[in-house]
Amino acid sequence: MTSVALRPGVKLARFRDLTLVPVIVLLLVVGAFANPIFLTAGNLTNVLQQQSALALVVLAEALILISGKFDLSLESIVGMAPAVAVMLVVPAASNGFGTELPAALAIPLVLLVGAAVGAFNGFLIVRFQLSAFIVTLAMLIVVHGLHLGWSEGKSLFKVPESILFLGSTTFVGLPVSVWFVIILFALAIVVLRYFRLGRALYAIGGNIDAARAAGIRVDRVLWGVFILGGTLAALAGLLETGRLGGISANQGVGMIFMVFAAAVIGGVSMDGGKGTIFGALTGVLVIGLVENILSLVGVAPEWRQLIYGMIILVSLIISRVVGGKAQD
Amino acid sequence: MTSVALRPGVKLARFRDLTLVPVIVLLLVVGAFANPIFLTAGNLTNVLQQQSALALVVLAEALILISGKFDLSLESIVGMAPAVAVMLVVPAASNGFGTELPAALAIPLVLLVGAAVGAFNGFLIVRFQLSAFIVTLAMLIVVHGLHLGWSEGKSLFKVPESILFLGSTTFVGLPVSVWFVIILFALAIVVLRYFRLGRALYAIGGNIDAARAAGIRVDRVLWGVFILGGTLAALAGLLETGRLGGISANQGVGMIFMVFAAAVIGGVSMDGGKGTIFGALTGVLVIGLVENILSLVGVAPEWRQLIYGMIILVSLIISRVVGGKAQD
Amino acid sequence: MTKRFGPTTALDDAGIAIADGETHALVGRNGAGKSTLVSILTGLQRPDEGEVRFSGLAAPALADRDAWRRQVACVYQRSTIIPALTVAENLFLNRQAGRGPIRWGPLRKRAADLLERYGVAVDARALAGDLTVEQRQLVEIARALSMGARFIILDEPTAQLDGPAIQRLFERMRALRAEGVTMMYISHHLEEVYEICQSVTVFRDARHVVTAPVAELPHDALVAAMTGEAGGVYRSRRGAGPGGGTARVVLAARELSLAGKYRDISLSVHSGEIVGFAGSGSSGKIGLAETLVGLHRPDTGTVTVNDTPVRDVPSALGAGLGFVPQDRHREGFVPLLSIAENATMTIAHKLGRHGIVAPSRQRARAVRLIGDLDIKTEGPHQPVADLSGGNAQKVVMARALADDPSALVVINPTAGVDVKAKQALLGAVEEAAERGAGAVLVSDELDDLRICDRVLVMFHGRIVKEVPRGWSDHQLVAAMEGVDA
Amino acid sequence: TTNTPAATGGGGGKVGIDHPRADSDFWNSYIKYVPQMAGELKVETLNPTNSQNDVAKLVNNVQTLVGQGARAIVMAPQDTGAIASTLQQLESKQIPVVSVDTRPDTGKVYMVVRADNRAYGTKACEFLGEKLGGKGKVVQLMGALQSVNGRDRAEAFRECMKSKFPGIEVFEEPTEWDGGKAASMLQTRLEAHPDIKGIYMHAGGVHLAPTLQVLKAKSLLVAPEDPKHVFVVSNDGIPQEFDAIRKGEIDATVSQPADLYAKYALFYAKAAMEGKTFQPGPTDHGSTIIQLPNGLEDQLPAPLVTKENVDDKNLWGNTVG
Ligand SMILES: Nc1ncnc2c1ncn2[C@@H]1O[C@H](COP(=O)(O)OP(=O)(O)OP(=O)(O)O)[C@@H](O)[C@H]1O
Ligand SMILES: Nc1ncnc2c1ncn2[C@@H]1O[C@H](COP(=O)(O)OP(=O)(O)OP(=O)(O)O)[C@@H](O)[C@H]1O
Ligand SMILES: O[C@H]1[C@H](O)[C@H](O)OC[C@H]1O
Ligand SMILES: [Mg+2]
Ligand SMILES: [Mg+2]
Repeated sequence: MTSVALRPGVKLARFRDLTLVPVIVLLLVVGAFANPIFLTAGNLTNVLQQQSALALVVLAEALILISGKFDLSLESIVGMAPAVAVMLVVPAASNGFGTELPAALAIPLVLLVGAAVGAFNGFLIVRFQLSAFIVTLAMLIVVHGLHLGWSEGKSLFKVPESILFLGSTTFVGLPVSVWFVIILFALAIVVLRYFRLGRALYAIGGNIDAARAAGIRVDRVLWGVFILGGTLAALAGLLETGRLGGISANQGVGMIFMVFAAAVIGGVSMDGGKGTIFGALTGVLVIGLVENILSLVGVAPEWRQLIYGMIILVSLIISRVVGGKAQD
Repeated sequence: MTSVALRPGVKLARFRDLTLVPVIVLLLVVGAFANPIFLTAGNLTNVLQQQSALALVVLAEALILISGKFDLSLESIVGMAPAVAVMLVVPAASNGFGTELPAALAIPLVLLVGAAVGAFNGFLIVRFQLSAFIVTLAMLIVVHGLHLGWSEGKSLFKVPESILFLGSTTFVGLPVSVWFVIILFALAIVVLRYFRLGRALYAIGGNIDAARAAGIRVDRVLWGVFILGGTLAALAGLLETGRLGGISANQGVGMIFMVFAAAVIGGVSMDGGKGTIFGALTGVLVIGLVENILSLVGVAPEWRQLIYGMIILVSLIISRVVGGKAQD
Repeated sequence: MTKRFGPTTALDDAGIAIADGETHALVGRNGAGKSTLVSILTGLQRPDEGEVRFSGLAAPALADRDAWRRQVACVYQRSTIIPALTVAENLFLNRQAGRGPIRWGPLRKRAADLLERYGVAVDARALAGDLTVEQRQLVEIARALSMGARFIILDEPTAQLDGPAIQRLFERMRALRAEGVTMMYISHHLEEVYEICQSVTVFRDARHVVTAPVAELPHDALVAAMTGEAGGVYRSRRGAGPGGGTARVVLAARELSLAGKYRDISLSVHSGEIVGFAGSGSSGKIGLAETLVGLHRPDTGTVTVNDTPVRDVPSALGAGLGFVPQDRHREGFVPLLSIAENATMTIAHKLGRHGIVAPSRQRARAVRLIGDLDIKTEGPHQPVADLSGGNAQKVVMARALADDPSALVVINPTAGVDVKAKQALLGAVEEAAERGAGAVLVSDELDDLRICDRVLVMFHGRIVKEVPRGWSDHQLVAAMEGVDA
Repeated sequence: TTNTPAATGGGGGKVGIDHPRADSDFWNSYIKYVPQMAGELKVETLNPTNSQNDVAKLVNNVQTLVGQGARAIVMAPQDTGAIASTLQQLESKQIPVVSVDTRPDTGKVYMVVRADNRAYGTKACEFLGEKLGGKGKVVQLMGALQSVNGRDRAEAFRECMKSKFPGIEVFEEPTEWDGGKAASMLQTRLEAHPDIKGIYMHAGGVHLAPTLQVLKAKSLLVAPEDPKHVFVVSNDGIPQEFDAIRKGEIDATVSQPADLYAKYALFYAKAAMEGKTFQPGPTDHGSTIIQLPNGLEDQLPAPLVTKENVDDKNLWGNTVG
């Protein structure tokens, strides 16, 4: 038996969470040169606020991916959960269902709807053992279909104040939505690093049979992760509604591509069991900064997509080169 | 050795390709009752023609999935390949690049562009060992970005006759595009069943290391599959262009969801090594018939998405129940 | 207990009784139901009929994993190591801490202590995925032993271990027994049963056949109980092999070196000759064998098969080589594909023209191979995933032999296969040699190496000794340990 | 000159209608008006289809409608290039087409029912230019690049600003008709240029709420008299825009007539089936028909709505359900 000196390997693996840090630094430098406004607190706060909904969905997806599963339907929850909750609360004249539940219930209802969709996903995937990819692909269509059907495709403009509040108020100099992101990410980082429950996600994603043999209640944890994921997506929808002042029938549509891009360039593996929440956060920041710089520089609109895609591709290649290992 | 009677199991596995056949029969019956037009040759031919581009992309994706890989960028190739080829051929006045290459080159150019994108994907995934999901996600954005940038977001409607011909002519009572689908699917079914190369895809998708150890030139085959996939997607774009008489900046956008839905409800596994081309074809048919029936019945537009998603979900559950095994 | 999986009956009214404090062997052919029994005894699966009792008390509810883990610890046959986590975390999986936060520093310390106590030279901070197969196995064993359970199950723990590692494990097991720990031990190495077990239970065809003290069941009787027929240790059918110099060289290596694996290896294998390779873990023998078949490219030197240089696997196969890779699950077969397809994968180009694989010819060839190697199956169309371990290994051997190779490289061909299958597999190598093939046999098991005409011993990446047929165990082991070079 | 479509005698037959999308408030209003107007004009229609902003779906839907026996087609191709071959096929089957809201680039149409989208851009430019006194900075929240309406509005606005108000700097933001994108771009732009004083948005149906929310967060949602006020011109004329005008949150909008779009689409479809023909020139309903290379276009009036006329009962935004 050789005593293999594996230390350097370990160090490198830890670095994987940090591979995007140089990219972020680069973007900050480029941005600073491109436009003097860029490095102002105001602009950077805007970036954070604009990305807060994306960030929460990335958090949800990262938790699900680390557990070795997959959820595409989150993007539809971002629109549908707040829309349904609002329709339960506002009068029929403002496109409500006519139930006119008390406005105080609006926020709990949003979260409840998200949790319910997550629970249904979890049921089909964990209990019924269907493929997560395809279940949530179908649910992406179904959930958005419910949103369209119930709202008849209309935007909801009359939204209870409590919901708008979350997306538009500031607290100690930062928008409330940014505080949400900071607190929830910090919480998730700590739980995933230092608590058995968090470590269980890695174990399940890494080798589900081994996790089961070690006494982890795999089904219960997975189901919980799907419910949490749905809830976080609903919260993201809430923040987005507050930021935009209403809910269009398209809210969240197409977002899932960016969610995966952020999570994966941030080092979260599609194969489960690998990656960190901090890494996912750096992925969100890269995407937010790129968007902001493209806007500030005023790149011709038709070329923005390309530059965007190239930056994702390059981040990916950088993290391959720095991370060293073949990806999965 | 236990008293194994595994025959039924094997038989059942074979049935997996056929799980959607009852669904198709059901849809035919429902459609016939819903609208007398439905079962006419004209309507069914329309269904086939409308799904021909989807069918080819599903064929491409099924080949890639069976080999254990993944390609999201196909949807962008459907728009970009014909657009670039057309711009190389038509004069600058019709939004061309000004190169005005001979019109006879239009079709070869389309296919070449598709193959080139596939080759680049293959390079990054096979040689550079990046994750297929995330590479092709980035490429989905990059390729569409090229389309948008070069075309400045405009539609191209001055398209060489040769391209329009393919999408709009009939031959022995069927549109040429449908003949393409029939011939290419038949070819793929035979090659995947009876040819060394086809079996190699299953071996690679089923266990890449074993395939390598058995002397299969894994890298070469995989690279070839990506190139073939890109070419088929470009051909799909060609047929779509002919059918629509022009290329919008959105051609293909959003298609990939349906592609995966069709392949997976048709029994092609996301894990590689499993599924058949015939199964994928039944998936395409289910999607085409559902779309057609929803149109004919005149379901309120805002509810269509929902019904659509539900039918995918139900097909999925049926194939789970008939197939018997947990899905991956 | 009875347990069925669809049409398969894995346990058919079979039972076992293990006395307090004994080390009890469970043996049986591949697919006899041993691992199924393990999963029931450790609470992973519920039997269809029957029950488990610990010290006369009913077993805990299936959902109460903690209660099960207090009763019984287990080294499963399939790895339960999580590659992306550190060794320390794997050792304390789901018991890293109580309700509060995990303190990683002390956890690592505990892990390092544990590893040291069991003589496992592995860094607790390393990622488990970076360990060798052997190291992982040792980590699993250390984890099971550390659970504090009074009853421990070991399902083929030695299948991946070399001699010294096995001896270390046995010392540990003896110490545990002295402390009063009860163990159930599963292995296909029957000599191990006699070495450390007091009683033995035999399963055959999902049924219990016999339980007896080991002293009352001599080797031949044990094999007879397992197979249902009389038999013994595999004995080489051939006498002294051909005198090396005269016959044609079928496989040659010249001055091969590969950094971190082996250095300056030269080798000639003649037609009709079987050359063995022995060496302890990380001696480089596997790396060398994998280079011979084209899986690795050496830094320097050349390999030729029938005078054709080997650049990669296809060129090696094309030159007339057949081989059995180290790990059948990883590179031996494609589980979802049929026996016929797996067995003929390397000769697909010979089963039809223009790239076609004619199903009839494929089937015919497979039927012949199934017969030659006595593969237990319902037919060539059965997926290899449905076979027991020994039969799956025979399919891998069938693939190696499919093209009547003139050179054969076989790595650990009998790992985890039962005694009958072992005979069939070694017999197949010998038959190939008799037909004029030259073979390289790399194995951790001394018994396998007895069929070799000469054995080359590797140590730290070099060939340190060549011993002709007729060696003694002691002689070989000493060379492997580097004590006699 | 008369041309008689192969209509069944006295102009019977059903009209096939495809709606372009169900996720915009403007179009939802239009969709509501269609059955109402069909009743008033006594036009028989097939079940309308919806192509969800996807020209490929539009082509499928038209095929289906024709299969069901439509004698005329009403469509609103949001992508005006890729519809050419469908129009060709319909022409060969002698099925007349009325195109609502957009003008197909090529391919024969019986009538385009639309308003002058270039005029929207010009009106918005003139309104903002005057309010800003010919200097300062404005943001244009544009629609999608592949829509002729987005292009017409953007180009007219740009050209007018260049020629009439060269002192005004224009920032263009491509929003893809998406509210989330509009909000981020506007926010970023306002951060860099807090002195922006005017906003032109191409579609109130999607841009209104996010724009107001961004202004509110920046405390810029103040009365027109306040020097901090940002002048906003919208487009579409949905009820929510009118409310905002009344509250002084925005200053004007172009009322794109959803009701007349529905009404005249069906009117011309019926006329086509009856074999009627039309000539360029003024009409009896206050609009002008102009000649296109591939047909005719009835340019319906699309008035600019400001605080002065926002309560006008003739504006559809004040009557829609
Ligand atoms: N989950 C399962 N599903 C279907 N069949 C199974 C399953 N687990 C085991 N079997 C079958 O049950 C039988 C007994 O398998 P088991 O793994 O218990 O054998 P074993 O005695 O441990 O063999 P080996 O010596 O090869 O490890 C085999 O035929 C096997 O294929
Ligand atoms: N992927 C790797 N990264 C770093 N070191 C490695 C790697 N693989 C093997 N080694 C080291 O290379 C040396 C040779 O290992 P190798 O696995 O080739 O031995 P082996 O042939 O498998 O021996 P055996 O099978 O008898 O245990 C050892 O020191 C081993 O630790
Ligand atoms: O074409 C546009 C339409 O005129 C209206 O402004 O809504 C957005 C687009 O659909
Ligand atoms: Mg076993
Ligand atoms: Mg080894």
